[in-house]
This record gives sequence, C-alpha cells and structure tokens, in this order.
Amino acid sequence: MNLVDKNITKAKMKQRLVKNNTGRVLFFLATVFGIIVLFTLLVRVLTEGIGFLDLGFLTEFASRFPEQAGFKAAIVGSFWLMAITAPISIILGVGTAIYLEEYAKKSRFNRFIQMNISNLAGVPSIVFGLLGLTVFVRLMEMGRSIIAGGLTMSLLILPIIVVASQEALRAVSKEQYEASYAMGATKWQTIRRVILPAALPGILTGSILALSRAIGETAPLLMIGAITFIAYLPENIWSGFTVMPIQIFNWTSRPQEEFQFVAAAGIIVLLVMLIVMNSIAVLIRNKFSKRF
Amino acid sequence: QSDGSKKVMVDGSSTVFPIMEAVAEEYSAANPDVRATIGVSGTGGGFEKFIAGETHISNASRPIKEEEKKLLEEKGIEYTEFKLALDGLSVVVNKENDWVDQLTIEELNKMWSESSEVETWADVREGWPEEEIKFFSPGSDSGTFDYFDEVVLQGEQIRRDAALSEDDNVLVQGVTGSKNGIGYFGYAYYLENKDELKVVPIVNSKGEAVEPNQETIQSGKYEPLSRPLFIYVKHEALKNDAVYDFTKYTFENAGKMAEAVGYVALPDSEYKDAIQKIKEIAGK
Amino acid sequence: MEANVRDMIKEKQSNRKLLQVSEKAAPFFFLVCAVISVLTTLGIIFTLLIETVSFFERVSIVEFITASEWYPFSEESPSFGIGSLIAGTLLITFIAMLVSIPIGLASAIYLSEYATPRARKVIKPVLEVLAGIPTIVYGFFALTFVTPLLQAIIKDLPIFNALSAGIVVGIMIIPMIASLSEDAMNSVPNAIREGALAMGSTRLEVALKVVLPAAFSGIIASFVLGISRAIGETMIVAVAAGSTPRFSLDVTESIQTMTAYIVQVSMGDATYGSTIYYSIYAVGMTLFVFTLIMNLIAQYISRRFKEEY
Amino acid sequence: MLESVAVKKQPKTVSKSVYKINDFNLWYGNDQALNEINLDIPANKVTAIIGPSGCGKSTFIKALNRMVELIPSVKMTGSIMNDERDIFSSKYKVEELRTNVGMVFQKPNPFPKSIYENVAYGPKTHGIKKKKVLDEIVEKSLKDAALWDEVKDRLQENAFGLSGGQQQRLCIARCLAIEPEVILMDEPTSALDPISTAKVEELVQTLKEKYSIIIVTHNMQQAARISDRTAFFLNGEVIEYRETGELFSNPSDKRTEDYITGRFG
Amino acid sequence: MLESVAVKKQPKTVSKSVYKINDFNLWYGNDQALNEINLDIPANKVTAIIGPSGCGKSTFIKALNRMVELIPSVKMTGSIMNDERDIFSSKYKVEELRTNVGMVFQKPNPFPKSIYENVAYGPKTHGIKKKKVLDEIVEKSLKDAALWDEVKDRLQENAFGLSGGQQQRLCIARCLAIEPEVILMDEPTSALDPISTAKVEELVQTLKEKYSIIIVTHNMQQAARISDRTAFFLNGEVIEYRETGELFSNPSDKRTEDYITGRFG
Ligand SMILES: Nc1ncnc2c1ncn2[C@@H]1O[C@H](COP(=O)(O)OP(=O)(O)OP(=O)(O)O)[C@@H](O)[C@H]1O
Ligand SMILES: Nc1ncnc2c1ncn2[C@@H]1O[C@H](COP(=O)(O)OP(=O)(O)OP(=O)(O)O)[C@@H](O)[C@H]1O
Ligand SMILES: [Mg+2]
Ligand SMILES: [Mg+2]
Ligand SMILES: O=P([O-])([O-])[O-]
Repeated sequence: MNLVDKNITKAKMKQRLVKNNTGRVLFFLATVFGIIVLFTLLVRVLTEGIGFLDLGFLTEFASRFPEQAGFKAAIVGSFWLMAITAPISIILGVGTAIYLEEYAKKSRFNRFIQMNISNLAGVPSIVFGLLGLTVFVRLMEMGRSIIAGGLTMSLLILPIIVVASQEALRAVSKEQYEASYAMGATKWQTIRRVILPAALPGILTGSILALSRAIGETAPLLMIGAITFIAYLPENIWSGFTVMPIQIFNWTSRPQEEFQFVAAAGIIVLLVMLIVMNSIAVLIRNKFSKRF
Repeated sequence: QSDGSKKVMVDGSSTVFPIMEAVAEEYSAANPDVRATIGVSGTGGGFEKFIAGETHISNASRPIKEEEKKLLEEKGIEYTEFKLALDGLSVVVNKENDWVDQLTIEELNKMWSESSEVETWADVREGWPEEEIKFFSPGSDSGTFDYFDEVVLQGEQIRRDAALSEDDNVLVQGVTGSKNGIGYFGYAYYLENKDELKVVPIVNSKGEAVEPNQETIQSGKYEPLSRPLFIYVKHEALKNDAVYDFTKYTFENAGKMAEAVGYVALPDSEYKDAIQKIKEIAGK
Repeated sequence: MEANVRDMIKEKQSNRKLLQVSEKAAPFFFLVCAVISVLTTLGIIFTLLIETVSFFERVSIVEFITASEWYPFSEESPSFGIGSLIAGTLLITFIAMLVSIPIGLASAIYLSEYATPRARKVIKPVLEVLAGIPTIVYGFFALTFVTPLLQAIIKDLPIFNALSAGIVVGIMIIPMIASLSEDAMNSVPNAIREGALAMGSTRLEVALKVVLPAAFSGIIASFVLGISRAIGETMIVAVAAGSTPRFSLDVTESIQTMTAYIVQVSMGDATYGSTIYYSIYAVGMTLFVFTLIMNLIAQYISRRFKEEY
Repeated sequence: MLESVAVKKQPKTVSKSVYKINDFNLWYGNDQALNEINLDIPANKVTAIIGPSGCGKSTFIKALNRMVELIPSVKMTGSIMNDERDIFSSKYKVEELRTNVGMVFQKPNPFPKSIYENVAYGPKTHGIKKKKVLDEIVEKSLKDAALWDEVKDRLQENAFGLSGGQQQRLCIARCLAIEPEVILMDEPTSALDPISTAKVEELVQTLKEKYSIIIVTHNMQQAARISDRTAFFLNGEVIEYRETGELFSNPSDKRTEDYITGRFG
Repeated sequence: MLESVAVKKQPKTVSKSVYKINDFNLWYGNDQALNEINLDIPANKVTAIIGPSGCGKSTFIKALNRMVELIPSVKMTGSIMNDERDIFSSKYKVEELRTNVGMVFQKPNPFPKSIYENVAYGPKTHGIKKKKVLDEIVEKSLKDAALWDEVKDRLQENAFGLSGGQQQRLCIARCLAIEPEVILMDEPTSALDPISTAKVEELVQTLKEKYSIIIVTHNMQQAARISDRTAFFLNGEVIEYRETGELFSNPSDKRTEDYITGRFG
C-alpha cells in the first residue's frame, strides 16, 4: 500500500535542507550585493562632494570658479520642471488608467491602447528626447523652454504612471464596487468616492517613483537642449532652464579636477532629493497598505 | 522674441562654453537685469539653433561649413564670424614614457590614420621600444577631432583601434592609465593635468619642435595644431542693446577669461578690431 | 424624521443635472487621456519617420542594413551599417541581463520568501533609491571604479569596454527587477504558500516550485522592462563604453550603442541637415523598432504563461 | 425589540407586494441560470430563498436590483415589477431602483473608510450634504442596525477594525441610511460566527417592521427561524413558494421534502 | 465506505496517541492565545476541536505542525510530542514534522497548477521522480479523496477550474499523496455548500482508518457527526476533552453545556 517510500523521503530530507540553506545564503548575498554597490557609490560621492557642499552651493549660480560654483539654477529648474511634469503626467496617467480599468469594454481599440502603453513604457528615453525636440521645441515652437522640457518628461513617465495606477485600481476588490452600486451610486460616483480613494496609495507611490525617475533623467533633456549656464531663475513656463543632471553632466566634463568634486556635491543634492521622494512614497505605502 | 527684451541667447560648442560661461558670469553680476544663457549643443547643434533663429550668438570650435552658410542665406540671416581665443591641441603621452621627445606631423599621420601599419613605438621610430601603442582620441563628432582630422589626417579616417570618447577627461584618464598611451585634446585639459601627463613637442613648418604653452600658441609658433575658437553673431540681434552690450563686453574680457579657463588669448588688437566691427554693424 | 431621507433623496434626484453631465463627461475625458498615449506613439513614429525618410534618400536602406561598418564621420567614404551599433547594443544588453536577472531575481526571492517583514521594509526602499540614481552617476562609477577593478583582473582591458558598461547597466537594473519581481511574488496569496509549507516543503521549494511559477508572468514582465531599459540606456554607455562602433561580440573592446550614437551626434558637431544629422533619426527608428519587438514578445510570453490564482 | 414583535402581529399592508416577477428567465452566455420564475413578494415580510448551491439564489436576488447586469454575458427575458414599476424600463433609472432596493452581501464589504463615512456614503451620494442631517442619519441607521452602542465612541475609526459581525451590521446600517423599501440579503450570516449570526437574525426580525426583506440562505434552520415566506429553488426553477411554516412542516413537492430533510443539498 | 465502517469497530491501536501536549502556552506578542493546554490525542481517531470564535482553535492546530511560527510575534512554552518526538527539538526538522503531519485549510488553497501537478507536488518535492509511481500516487490519492471519478478526464486542467468542494477534496488528496500520519483540518467545510460538506464529512470517516485526524469546526452538529473525541476550547483553555458522545450528551462543565446548547457562541 505504501507508494511513498519513507526511506527515500527520509534520505532526501537532508539534501533538501542543505539546498534550502544554500539557497538562503545565495539569495541573501545577492541582496547584499545590491546594497553594497549602493553603499560604495554613496561613499565615493560623499567623500568627493561633501567638501563643496555648503549653503553657498545651494544659493549661488554656476561659476567658472569651482569654489563659487552653485547649484541654484539647476535646483530651481528641476522644481519648475516637476511642477509641469507632475500634474500633467499624473492627470493623464491616472485618467488613462481609469479609462482602461473602469470604462473600456473589451474592444480591439482598447486592447490596442493597452498594448500601446506597455510599449511606450519600454521606449528609450532618448527617443522621447527626439520627439520632444521635433514636436515641442520645433513644431509647436515652444523653444527650449520649461514647458517643452516638462511636456517631454510627462510623456516619458506617463506609461509608468498608467501601469502603476492600473495595478492600484485593479487591486480594489470587486466587493467595493458592488457595495457602492448597490447603494444606487452611479459609476462615476463609485469611481470618484470609493475606487479612487482606495487606490490612491498605490497611485501616489507609482507616481512619486516615476517622478523620481524624471528628476534624474539626462538624455532627453540633452536632446531638447536644456541650457547649461543660466544666471537667473525661470519666471514662467516659457523661460529657459537647466536641471540638476544636466549641470552635473556639464561639471564632470570640465578640465579642472575640482569641478569633479563640485559635480559630486551636485549628485549629493540630487540623491538627497531622491531619497526624500522615495521616503514619501514608502511612507504612503506603509501607511495605507493595510492588507484588506 | 529677441527684440525689446533683455535676453541674450548663446549656444554651441562645448569647447568654447567655459569662456562664454565665464563672460556671462561676470556680465550677469554687473548687469543683473540682463538674462544671458549659454547652452551646450556642440558646434553643429549650435548652428542648428542659430539657423532656426533660436539664438543670438553661436559658439564654434571650427569655421562654419558651406551647408550651414547656405541655410543661413536661405533664411536671410546675416551674421559675422569672430575669433574669440586660441586652443592648442596638445598631444600627450604617459608620464613614464621617456622615449618620445618630439613628433612630426608626418609621424602623427603615420600613427593615427586608418591605413597605418604602426603597431608599436618601434614602428614609429627606430630605437623606440617594441610595445603596442594605445590611442585615445576625442569623439569623431567633436570640433577637436575635426581639426585634428583636417590637419594631421588630411581627410583620411582615423585608425579603428583608437579609443574615442566625447569626454576629454576620460581621455586624460586613458593616457594616464596606460603606459603606452598617446592621445590629444584641448590645451586646457593638458594644463589641468600637467603633473600626470607628458606633452609632446610638435615639429612645426619651420622644423622646430615646439611645446604648447600660452606664448607659443598665441604667437603662432605652435602650429599647425593651434586652432582658433569662434563666435558667430547675428547682425539683427546686435540691434538689441542687451546683445550688443553683451557682445562688446565679451570682446573686452575674452582674453582674460580665456586664460582663466585654460585657453590662450588672441593678441589684444584682434579684440579691438572686433569691437570696432560690432559697433559698425550695430550702427553705433 | 420618519422616512424623510427618502423624500430628501427624491427631491435631490430631480436637480441632478450636474451629476448626469459629469456621468457623461467623465468617460469622455478619460478616453481623451488614453488617446493621448496613442498620440504619443504616433508622434514618435511620425517624428522618426519623416527624418528617417530624408536619411534614406541619401543612404540606401540596403547599405544601412548590410554594410559591415558604422562610420558616418568620414567625408569621403562614410559607411552606415547599423549592424555595428546593433551589435554594441545587444552586447551591452546581454551583459546587463547576465548580471541583473540572477541577482535581481535572487534578491526578490530573498525579500519575498526569506526576509522578515522588517528587513523587507528597510531593504526594498534602499533598492528603490538605487533605481533612482541618475544614470550619469552610474556612468562615472563604471569608468572610474568598475573599469579599474576589472583592469586588475583582465590585463590589457582598454579603458572603454563593453564589459564594464554592461555590468553597471546591469547593476542599475537590479533594483527594478528585484522590486517588480518581488511585487509579483508578493501578490501570490499566502494561502498557497502555506499550503506548500504545510506539506513539508522547504522555503526554497516553496519559492521555486510554487511561488515562482505562480508569479511567472509578473516576473517575465520585470525582465522585459529590464531588457528594454538596458537597450535604451544612454548615459552609462556613452561615458564608459567608448564610441567605437564595432561589429563584434568581444566584451573587452570598446563599442558603441545606438543610444550612445544619438547622444554623441546631438551633443557634437554635426551640421544641421547633414546626413549625420538625419542618421540619428534612422538610428532612433531602429531603436524604437527594437524595443517594440521586445515588448510584443514580452506581452506574448506573459499572456501565454499566466497562471491564474 | 418589543415594538417589533408588537408590529409583527398586525402587519400594515398584508396584501401589498413589493415585487411581481413574471416569466423571468436569465442566461449566463448560453447557460440558463433562471427558468420561468413567477413570484409575488409581499411587502413588510421576510421572504427566504433556499436551495442547494448553484441553484440560482444569488442570481435571482441580484436580478432584483439589476446588479446581475454587471456581468457582461447576462441575458434576460420576462418582467420584474418593483412597486408597479418595470425595473427594466428606461424610465426607472437603475440608480433609482438601487436606491429603493438596498443590498447586503454574503461577505461584509465595508468601504475602507471610517465607520461614519461608511454610513454617510449613501446619503452623501444622493446629494445630502448638511453635516447635521448626516449626523442624524448616521446615528439613526446605526441604532436601527443595533450597532450604535458598540461603535458610538469610535465613529472616526476605520471600519476594517470591526469584527466580522460588526462589519456585517455596519453594512446593514449603510444600507438603511438611504431608507430603501426593500432589503436584499445574500447569505448575510454565512461568514459570521454564531453569536454574530444571532444578532443579525434578530435584527432582521426588527427591520421587517419598516422594510421588506428578501434573504438568501442555505441554512434551513435560519430560514425557518426568521422568514414569513420561503421559496425553494432548484436548478434555476422555483419548486415551491409558500408560508414558511407550511413549507417546512408540510412540503407539497417531493424534491422540497428531500431537500429540507437533508436527503440532498 | 463500507470497509471504513468495518474498521471503525475494531480500531487497531486503541491506546496509542499521536500527540501529547503538555503545559503548552502561546502568546501573540503580549496576548496569550493558548493557556496551559494539556491534551493527549489518539491515533486513528477523529478528534474534534470546538469552541466559539477567537478561542484559539486555529492557533492550537497550527501549533501542532508549527505553522503558527510563520507569524513573527509568536512565543511558546511547554512541550508538544508527536509520536514521542519533541516537535520543537532541533533534531526534528520542521519540514519532516510537516511531512508527517498534513494540513487542510479552511479555504481550499490549491496551487495554480494542473490537478495532476497539485497532487504530485508533495511526492515530487520529496524526491519521487518516476512518472509511473507518480501516476499511481495521484490516482490513489484522488480515489482516497473521493475525487477521482469527477476529475479523471481532466487531470491536466487547472485546479482553479474546480468547484469549491472539489478544490477542498483536491487539497485533501494533495495532503494524502505524501501519506502523512496525522491530518489537521481547520474548518475544512466552512467555505463549502451542504452537498460538498457532506462529501467531505464522509471522506473524513473513511480516512481515519489510515490516518489520525484532528478537525477544527464551529459546527457542533458536524463535530457530533464525525468525531470520536471532542475538545471544547474557551478563551485559549481546554474546558473539556472527552468521548464525543459523552461530551454532547452529558457535558461535565457548565460552560460546555451552555455552549453546546447554543446559549452562547
Ligand atoms: N458570472 C457567472 N458566469 C457564468 N455562470 C455563472 C456566473 N455566476 C453564476 N453562474 C452560474 O449560475 C448558476 C447559479 O449560480 P448562483 O451563484 O446564482 O447560485 P447560488 O444558488 O447563489 O449558489 P451558492 O449557494 O453557491 O451561492 C450556477 O450554475 C453558476 O455556475
Ligand atoms: N496573527 C495574529 N496576531 C495576533 N493575534 C492573533 C493572530 N491570530 C489570531 N490572533 C488572536 O488569537 C486568538 C485566537 O485566534 P484563533 O484564530 O486561534 O481563533 P479561532 O478559535 O480559530 O477562531 P475562529 O473560529 O474565528 O477561526 C484571537 O483572540 C485572535 O484575535
Ligand atoms: Mg450564492
Ligand atoms: Mg480559526
Ligand atoms: O562642442 P565642440 O567644440 O566639440 O563642437
């Protein structure tokens, strides 16, 4: 009657346990590897840049003297860029996600849109740069303005936000819909008052992570030609601008060695910004991700 | 967009950028109401924007090309070319390289061109060690490369095994890192890394081996590897006071600024002439 | 207040014009949003196509595909064989995936199956910061840290080489694969995991035989996003891999990728309207087609292997 | 509680019916789930729907407030009248129907909001904005759902912090807040422990004073305990529909008898 | 079925016990969930654990195969012996324990694989690779779980296509495939309809011929129907533990009586 030979299973047990422990160690090492790399990177940047990081660095414009070089125009430029990119990409992204998840019937057209978004998510940022240059800068004659840069960045991160929002919306349980409909709520009321609030943490996390991608992007802005030296702050969306990664890129290509350190100081500022944004995302996620 | 407002838009060569940045920095400090921006799009990219009417002044590390001239003509844009400063393309080798004392243009050509049969130093000159040379060159789309190509390679392609990079700092690293490395780049990059590099005197047309420095470049003794840097100024834009004033300021200070960032100033008279010229154009 | 809610509702019902309007307008607005993503794609194709056509008026498409070299800068005999740039791109992508898939997936397994919730809560955000570091920073990391390190092992390794750039692109992608795969594995219901554990499975067996297959489509999706990212990565390769297009698969040589070429030209000296200028669009088009094919394959795979739970 | 018993003895409207269902059929794609249903459901009574799993109980009850239409493949024929109004007519908006007919689901499904917001959701949805009115409605509904005492000090806490039974009563309160005429309940106690079940059963008894209640259950004891009339469904058909007492004591159909004596199901 | 009845009359090992639990305490963080548990669970019998919601039934049963340790905050004292072996000793690997002690959960939780793969999972994990042996095991286990006839023609289909009751029997088959000695069941029928419930109950009766079964239920009728011994839990303590017949007919503790007569819970 015994098909399962207990002797075999006993004998195998040891082997399985060894495998399990080996697996644990390997997986742990892999995780640690990533962290060590991050740490190495940070240590290098910190040791190089900390000496040039002072208040003046944050409040001065760029300069030919490394000691006087400041990051102000780039920081403010990045903020301006985000001020355009964030609302546009979030509104469009969440809107698209709502359409696809809540309204779209299973039609060919909607499948096409869905496919299209997945594809856009994989299009290299430099191609978006070409698009921005041709369409926004040239065709729409926006010039190398904040608005042109912001729109380009919005399109770049749009698919990321759509996908994250779709996930978040999909995670809202069917029961929530039913409960709301059963109260006589209309579809839009249900979406606005029940579904969106429930999906909000996921949407916000996705959006913040997407924006932190945008804030570190260099290539597309190089393409549309963000300005490098600018000794004033942008006043409106038509102003020229520079952003942190562009300024960093510029400093790294200077002949004077000190500028490498200035660049490192810039990287520190950018990283701090990223860490702040990520922390907000994590806070939101932890605060709201009580599993229902 | 350009009229009435106090805006000066400059773009173009990355080589010229540090000079113009220095000028703009000083100028903005003195005239905080004028908004001067300096972009880096490369010489070609700068002209592209110049042609599209997006900029007032275009920085260039090479003279304008025929195609670009034609496009400007088509658009009816009038402009003038000005020299801004001098750069001495510096040929460098590793600090430990104690055999290379000088090189001729012919030798450079023999070493760098695509058809080159040079593999080791011994192939360049008898008596030099039989060790394989490593070549470092600016990217093939830069003004520096263009100039070297024209003067040394004379239109031939560069050898395939040369390591190319758009970033001159990376080239510095390359040559400092390999004992048998040789490379070339702008004078400023040599100046900043003097201690780690050995510069190679180049034999000029008079047969003298000349090392690049302020004096030899300015006087023209360091040839043919010293090259002028340019700015192109749009006539229409000079009617705008801000642009005019900025341009004038540029020529008044270019020499000083160029040297501050590692280039070589032109003789003073050339700047004077330039100021004269823009006065004429602007009708002042 | 007997039954007055009913009346109140009835009363409100009559003046609910606004609601009816928003009920109609909302889907329309969202449709418009969705269509914008399509317009973006069309915009990309349109942009690329127009200039690509100008390019092919100058350079034959046959040469573009078959020529063995990519050397557009020569005045007399430029050659436009996209193969070299594609080879460079694939080489980088391949090295990057070799680094990022095993490490990323292993981290995901560790985080989702072994780590305590607290460890996960700390490590995941750290990995995500890693994902957010600007690639330009990685580029210099490759050039000034990884390359010298490799040179200590591989003698004669040139300063620009595909290996170092590829490894660092891989490192950059690790957090993305780890984080997304972890999400996919995390969404496998715990009940399934408990089912396996209760049968005497070790953690490893649960992870490999139950959770991985169940999360397969999500994991594949993360790989594909990773690959797309590697194909499209620009600054790291531009800084650390050199700019010498080469039709070879030797990882120790300097190469050039499609993206790096585009940056090179757009930052460089090329004349507006010249063949070189148009070539970046042709290269951009090729890049776009590449990622498109990648994504289509990925979507096929992930639909094909989806395990419902 | 006592009131409700008092009322029970003298039902206000004995003969009035809230639902008249005529020749109603329903298909999921090509599978018929409901077959020629004819029922007349009385107002202010508790009507129980019993039957083995898969017989169409949930489908039927979801047809009554048109929730079944959320499943795209559904097709229907026949008529359902709610208070003399055809629920499928374009004049009777589905939102209005669902306002008149509340629903409580098998698994408690509160919104991930505060207790207060859960109850206020319906009135707010229907345009009632005044804080004072809302407060009153919330209190009254929670009291009617026999939950007020347990939650009155924690109205702003998340509803997910409540126990299963409390959550289910919260869902009932949420439903009462818009004062529907009919309340549909789909196995409202099957996810609950016995104590909570008893509380909800008690509540149903109280509620029928003001509401007409249709309750699906696969627990025959429950049906016997709390309902006035019972319909026995089998394979999408109504086999028997009578006074609960009669149906259980004296089933007229063999299949009903087999089912209630536990011979199958 | 008939066999099983025959066996019932002459249990092989009347006095042998599969579990001996001594002074066992368990805390979630600072909340004590189990308090001084002492139990002796007989082999080849069905032991039922009953008690109101939250009394610690699930916690207890999960302690028996150490699944409870998956919750990080858990702390335990006391000893649990399975077949004379201390389950917490480092010599008795948790994987081995769980191989000897199978578990069926409240909600059916098949793997998202084919029916065949679900059942073959255990043997494969334990190193049985031969296709022929696996085929035999799968068939035998499915037959033992009374599911074979319903699924034999669709073994390669995804297990999620089965009905709830079928899924639960599949989980039982999966558990039988590695021939454990004990099967723990945590309310295995509470998510099932009556027909499926009856099938699973029947199955439990058959299985005790070969296995020792410990089943948690909050359905007292079920406990009375299928178990040999019953333990009544209340607030983390064992109030009474006796022959099932005796416990239900003649409870010795007032609280037990109150509970089984429905006075609370
Ligand atoms: N969404 C659906 N698509 C297709 N068929 C369905 C769907 N929902 C239910 N059915 C089928 O319709 C029939 C009736 O299902 P219904 O859910 O109404 O049964 P029920 O009586 O509520 O059963 P239970 O007691 O298990 O809840 C069943 O055969 C079921 O398989
Ligand atoms: N993961 C946990 N963390 C903290 N406390 C828990 C956890 N799981 C259960 N408890 C608590 O332990 C006690 C016993 O819970 P347990 O799940 O064992 O009850 P039960 O008898 O199975 O109830 P039910 O019939 O509802 O399943 C309860 O008070 C419960 O709140
Ligand atoms: Mg149902
Ligand atoms: Mg339990
Ligand atoms: O930027 P360039 O000087 O190389 O044109």
